[in-house]
Amino acid sequence: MKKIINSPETVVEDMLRGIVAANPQLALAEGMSVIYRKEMSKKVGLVSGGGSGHEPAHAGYVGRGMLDAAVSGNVFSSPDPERILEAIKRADSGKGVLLIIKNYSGDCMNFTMAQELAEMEDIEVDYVIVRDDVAVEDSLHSTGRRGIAGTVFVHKICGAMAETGGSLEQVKAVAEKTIANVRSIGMALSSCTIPAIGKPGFALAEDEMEIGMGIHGEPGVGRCKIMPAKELAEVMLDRIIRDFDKDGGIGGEVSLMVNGYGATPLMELFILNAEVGNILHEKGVTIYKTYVGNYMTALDMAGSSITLLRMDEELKSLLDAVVDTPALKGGA
Amino acid sequence: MKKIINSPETVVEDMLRGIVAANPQLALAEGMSVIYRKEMSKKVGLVSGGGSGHEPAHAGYVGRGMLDAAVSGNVFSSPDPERILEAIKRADSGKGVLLIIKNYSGDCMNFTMAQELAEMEDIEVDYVIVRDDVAVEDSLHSTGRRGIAGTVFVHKICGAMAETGGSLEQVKAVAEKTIANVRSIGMALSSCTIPAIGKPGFALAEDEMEIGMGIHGEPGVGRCKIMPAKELAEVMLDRIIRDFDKDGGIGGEVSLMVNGYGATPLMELFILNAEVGNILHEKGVTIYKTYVGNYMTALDMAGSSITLLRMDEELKSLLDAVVDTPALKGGA
Amino acid sequence: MSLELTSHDYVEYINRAAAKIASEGEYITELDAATGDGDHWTNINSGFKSLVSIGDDLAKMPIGDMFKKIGMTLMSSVGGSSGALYGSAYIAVAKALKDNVSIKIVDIQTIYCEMFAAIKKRGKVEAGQKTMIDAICPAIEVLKKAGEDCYSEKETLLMMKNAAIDGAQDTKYMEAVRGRAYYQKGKGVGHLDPGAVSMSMLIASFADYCIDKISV
Amino acid sequence: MSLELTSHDYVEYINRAAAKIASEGEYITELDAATGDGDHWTNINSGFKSLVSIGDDLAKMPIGDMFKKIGMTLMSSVGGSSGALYGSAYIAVAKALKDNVSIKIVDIQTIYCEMFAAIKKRGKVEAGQKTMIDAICPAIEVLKKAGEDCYSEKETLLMMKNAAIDGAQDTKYMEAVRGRAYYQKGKGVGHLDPGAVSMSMLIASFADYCIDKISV
Ligand SMILES: Nc1ncnc2c1ncn2[C@@H]1O[C@H](COP(=O)(O)OP(=O)(O)O)[C@@H](O)[C@H]1O
Ligand SMILES: Nc1ncnc2c1ncn2[C@@H]1O[C@H](COP(=O)(O)OP(=O)(O)O)[C@@H](O)[C@H]1O
Ligand SMILES: [Mg+2]
Ligand SMILES: [Mg+2]
Ligand SMILES: [Mg+2]
Ligand SMILES: [Mg+2]
Repeated sequence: MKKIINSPETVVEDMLRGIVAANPQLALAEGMSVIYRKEMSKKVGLVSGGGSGHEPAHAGYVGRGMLDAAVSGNVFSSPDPERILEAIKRADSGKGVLLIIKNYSGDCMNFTMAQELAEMEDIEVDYVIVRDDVAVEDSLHSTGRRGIAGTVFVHKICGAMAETGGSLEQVKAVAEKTIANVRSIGMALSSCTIPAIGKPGFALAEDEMEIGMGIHGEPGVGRCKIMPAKELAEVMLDRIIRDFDKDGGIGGEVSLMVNGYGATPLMELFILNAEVGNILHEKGVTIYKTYVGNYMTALDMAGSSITLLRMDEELKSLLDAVVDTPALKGGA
Repeated sequence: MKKIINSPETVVEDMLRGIVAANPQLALAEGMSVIYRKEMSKKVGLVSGGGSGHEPAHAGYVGRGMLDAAVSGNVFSSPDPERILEAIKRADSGKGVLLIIKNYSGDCMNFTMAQELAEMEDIEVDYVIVRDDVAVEDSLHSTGRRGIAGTVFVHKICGAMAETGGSLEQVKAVAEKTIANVRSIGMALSSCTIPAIGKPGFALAEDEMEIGMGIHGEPGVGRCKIMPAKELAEVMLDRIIRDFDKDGGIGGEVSLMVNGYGATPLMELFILNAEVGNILHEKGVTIYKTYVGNYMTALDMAGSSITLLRMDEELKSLLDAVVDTPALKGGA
Repeated sequence: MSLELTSHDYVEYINRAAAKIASEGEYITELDAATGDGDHWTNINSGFKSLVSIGDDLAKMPIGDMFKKIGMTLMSSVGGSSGALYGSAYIAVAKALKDNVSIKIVDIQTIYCEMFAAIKKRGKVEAGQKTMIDAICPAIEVLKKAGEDCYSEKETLLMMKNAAIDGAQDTKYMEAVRGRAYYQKGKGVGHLDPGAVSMSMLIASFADYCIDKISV
Repeated sequence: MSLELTSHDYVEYINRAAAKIASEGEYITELDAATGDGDHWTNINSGFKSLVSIGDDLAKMPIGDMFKKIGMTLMSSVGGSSGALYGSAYIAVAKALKDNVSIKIVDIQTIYCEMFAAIKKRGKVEAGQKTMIDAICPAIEVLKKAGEDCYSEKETLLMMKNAAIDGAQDTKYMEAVRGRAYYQKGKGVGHLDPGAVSMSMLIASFADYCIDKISV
């Protein structure tokens, strides 16, 4: 394993120090792995988090127009309820707090346990669970779909809604609307290496890739030969579009995120973006806004995910609202 | 070689399509690999460019507050004078154009040839050459220092100066001032793979890293065992500080860029940033502003560079000016 | 001599269990890498390391407080799914045994029944869905049966141990419904569940410790 | 028969040279990977492929125009340092031979002298600094000497070829002053300069072509 780290045991702690060092407007709740805005806002609080290794998620989205606090667990491990409670407290200005949870067993359990603890302290807490990964069958009786890069859209849109003074109920409603309209699919060219383990989680042959990869190096749904970017875009989009078809179709206008998993350079993401754009264009779908970059990563995994969000006027104006966070800035 | 591409021959073309697809405010001069602002600004034009493979540099810095046009050569190969001339024309609104060149033989030759061509067409063109890499001895009788991530600071500061209506002379002066005050040093954990070649340019053993790495996979100045982030930060900063010492010292206040080379995840960059911040703090140096991310990459190389820019009041206000480009936004 | 464990004894067991877990790093990691994200061993190992580090304190606590402290410690130091689940499990045990002054053979059935119920509730799972409870469930059945059929304590403990180990092995043929293995094409069929395997190791260690204790 | 090449002949040489370059991909790439960025072969190869593709047009042009077109084509299709340098070199040749109707043995000296001067100027280099001109420089010396000493055309061409090849080999012991090898710790000492090697291949191909031509 080759990484710029001090030791596998201290990666999360060291990283969090590095984030606040680079962003003096943020603070770190020592020993709690919670990063929050120094200046507390008078609005519904937004908290997200989960295992580390997805940088810039989630601490990179703390700031005006997005989250109020982010809580980090160990690499790929959900943070415990105590830490999540700390994040809730850092985000709560009396208007209630919404937890934005990515759908993983661990996160769901720990975040809802934290909610119970917070309610015992009279903090109003509600939550939404993002489940955008179409590689997994959706179902109420199982774990259901994972939450992946689509979560960033939920952060952005809820953040804008909260910033305009929306109530907890309203913020939750627009979160649910976003969740209902967002779909993602991932792929990997290589595995990632968890620092504490020191070697890649699985092996892919020199000419293989895996479709339906999540953001923890969990095996995907199908291994196949690597293919040209154009074909890859087709295969990935096809899965998303077929899923939209079960729910009213892709519609006329979407926003697009081509997300890198950590070790894939921007050059390749832009190439994929060009092909995705072409296909959507051919299908008569307008792209409202495009995001290309590393937004929700899986350590040093090479690969990417594609996310589509069906747009309406409300989502457009919320997506366009100004943000000021380490990872998203301006009219992003 | 595993990459998300269509074919090695078309990577640059495909990527440029992807960049404009994601950024409707930018346009591509077809066949010329030039990306420029659709809306031409009435100010001194700023052009940069060079070989591809350094994304988001340089097209990602085209926009309000930074460049007017960026020209791309093949991967790691300087663009030819004709294309550079095209970029100059796209940037010229009659107030003259400044070329920001990274110091490589190829770029210097091709950009100055383009300058000659432009002058034949009565466009006023001047240029500056960025040479921030302290791994290389500086000298007038040789190629001298390479231009690496410090170039982004030059883009940002010149862009802000031009936007305020500065003359070509003034913009050039502030560029030279920035160049005189910026120093960088790189390191690599792995080589990168040029698509047309299909295999890594060199090999590093499982426990080796290379200090003084440029951004083209050129061999660095010293190979050594991998070391903890704290030590790495010391070694890298030491080279920069010793170089500042030859020229008045590091001073009391710097801006810092911890740049990823393409395959290194943000987690590791933040860890390095934490250590760099600690050392500067111990030395009593204030950090005015910190940038952590992939700003000047070398394809899929794992590694990073550290850049320090000595600050004064003028540079501070220019660095703080609002930008709106694909890669830098807001009060970045 | 019939079984009667103090807090001090239970901490001795924790130390043994921690050593066992520590020694199985590669095996458990590989199991989780095959169907999950590969961190189950680091999670559970760091949890037991934390318990060992507070062993002196734990040994001095009343049984109920000790279990609660174990639960809180695991919850905050294991992380992930298993942190929440082990945390909930031990806290449930703490409630059930809050008035106990020692742990006898009958209490063992209570312990595992409470754990089973707490994990089921927190994890929204049933037996047979390829999770850690599939190591507990057969152990409980054996304990119930042994109680009815009047086996010796030693026999009971041995049977419990084997049932847990077999239960973990049986997860190989189960389809995952919760947890990460669910994301796999084959729902993890053909692979052991890492959480069930580590749970079976803990149950086996406990059985071994108790047997040693009554064999003295 | 003494040497006299038409544009058509020169294009024939270009085709041969392109084939030679195409066949040396791995070798040249490795040389540039050792001291530079590994792209010299792809650069130069794509340039000669472009020349081959416009061969029919080139063959019909007057000598001067042909050289100019070659220069412009290389400049825009090779890229990098070598594009600018080869471009400048051929454009300089075009100027010097603009009134020529053919290329004779005396013109060869002019060609390489012009190239040498143009590259020196554009690249701000001197002979002995580990660049492509270190293949041209010894070739020019041989041509001058051969002119004075009245060697046969064939002898002259053979000597030129060998001098270029030796010149490229000699770069092994030179320290780089310009170009990427300069960035290396040892300034590239111990490694051949890729640009000098490819230049020597082109000179050697040209000599071979001319020898074939006069041997018919
Ligand atoms: N909902 C659940 N209910 C019961 N057990 C579960 C559940 N989800 C996961 N598990 C157990 O947790 C184990 C994985 O634990 P671990 O790897 O530590 O956490 P994570 O899945 O968060 O990485 C699985 O093997 C399974 O036994
Ligand atoms: N300033 C210069 N003057 C003369 N030749 C040079 C100069 N810089 C580089 N070269 C030649 O160019 C060769 C490298 O060409 P190439 O790899 O195509 O370009 P780049 O260095 O831009 O990647 C070197 O081996 C050397 O012979
Ligand atoms: Mg995990
Ligand atoms: Mg090059
Ligand atoms: Mg796991
Ligand atoms: Mg080269």
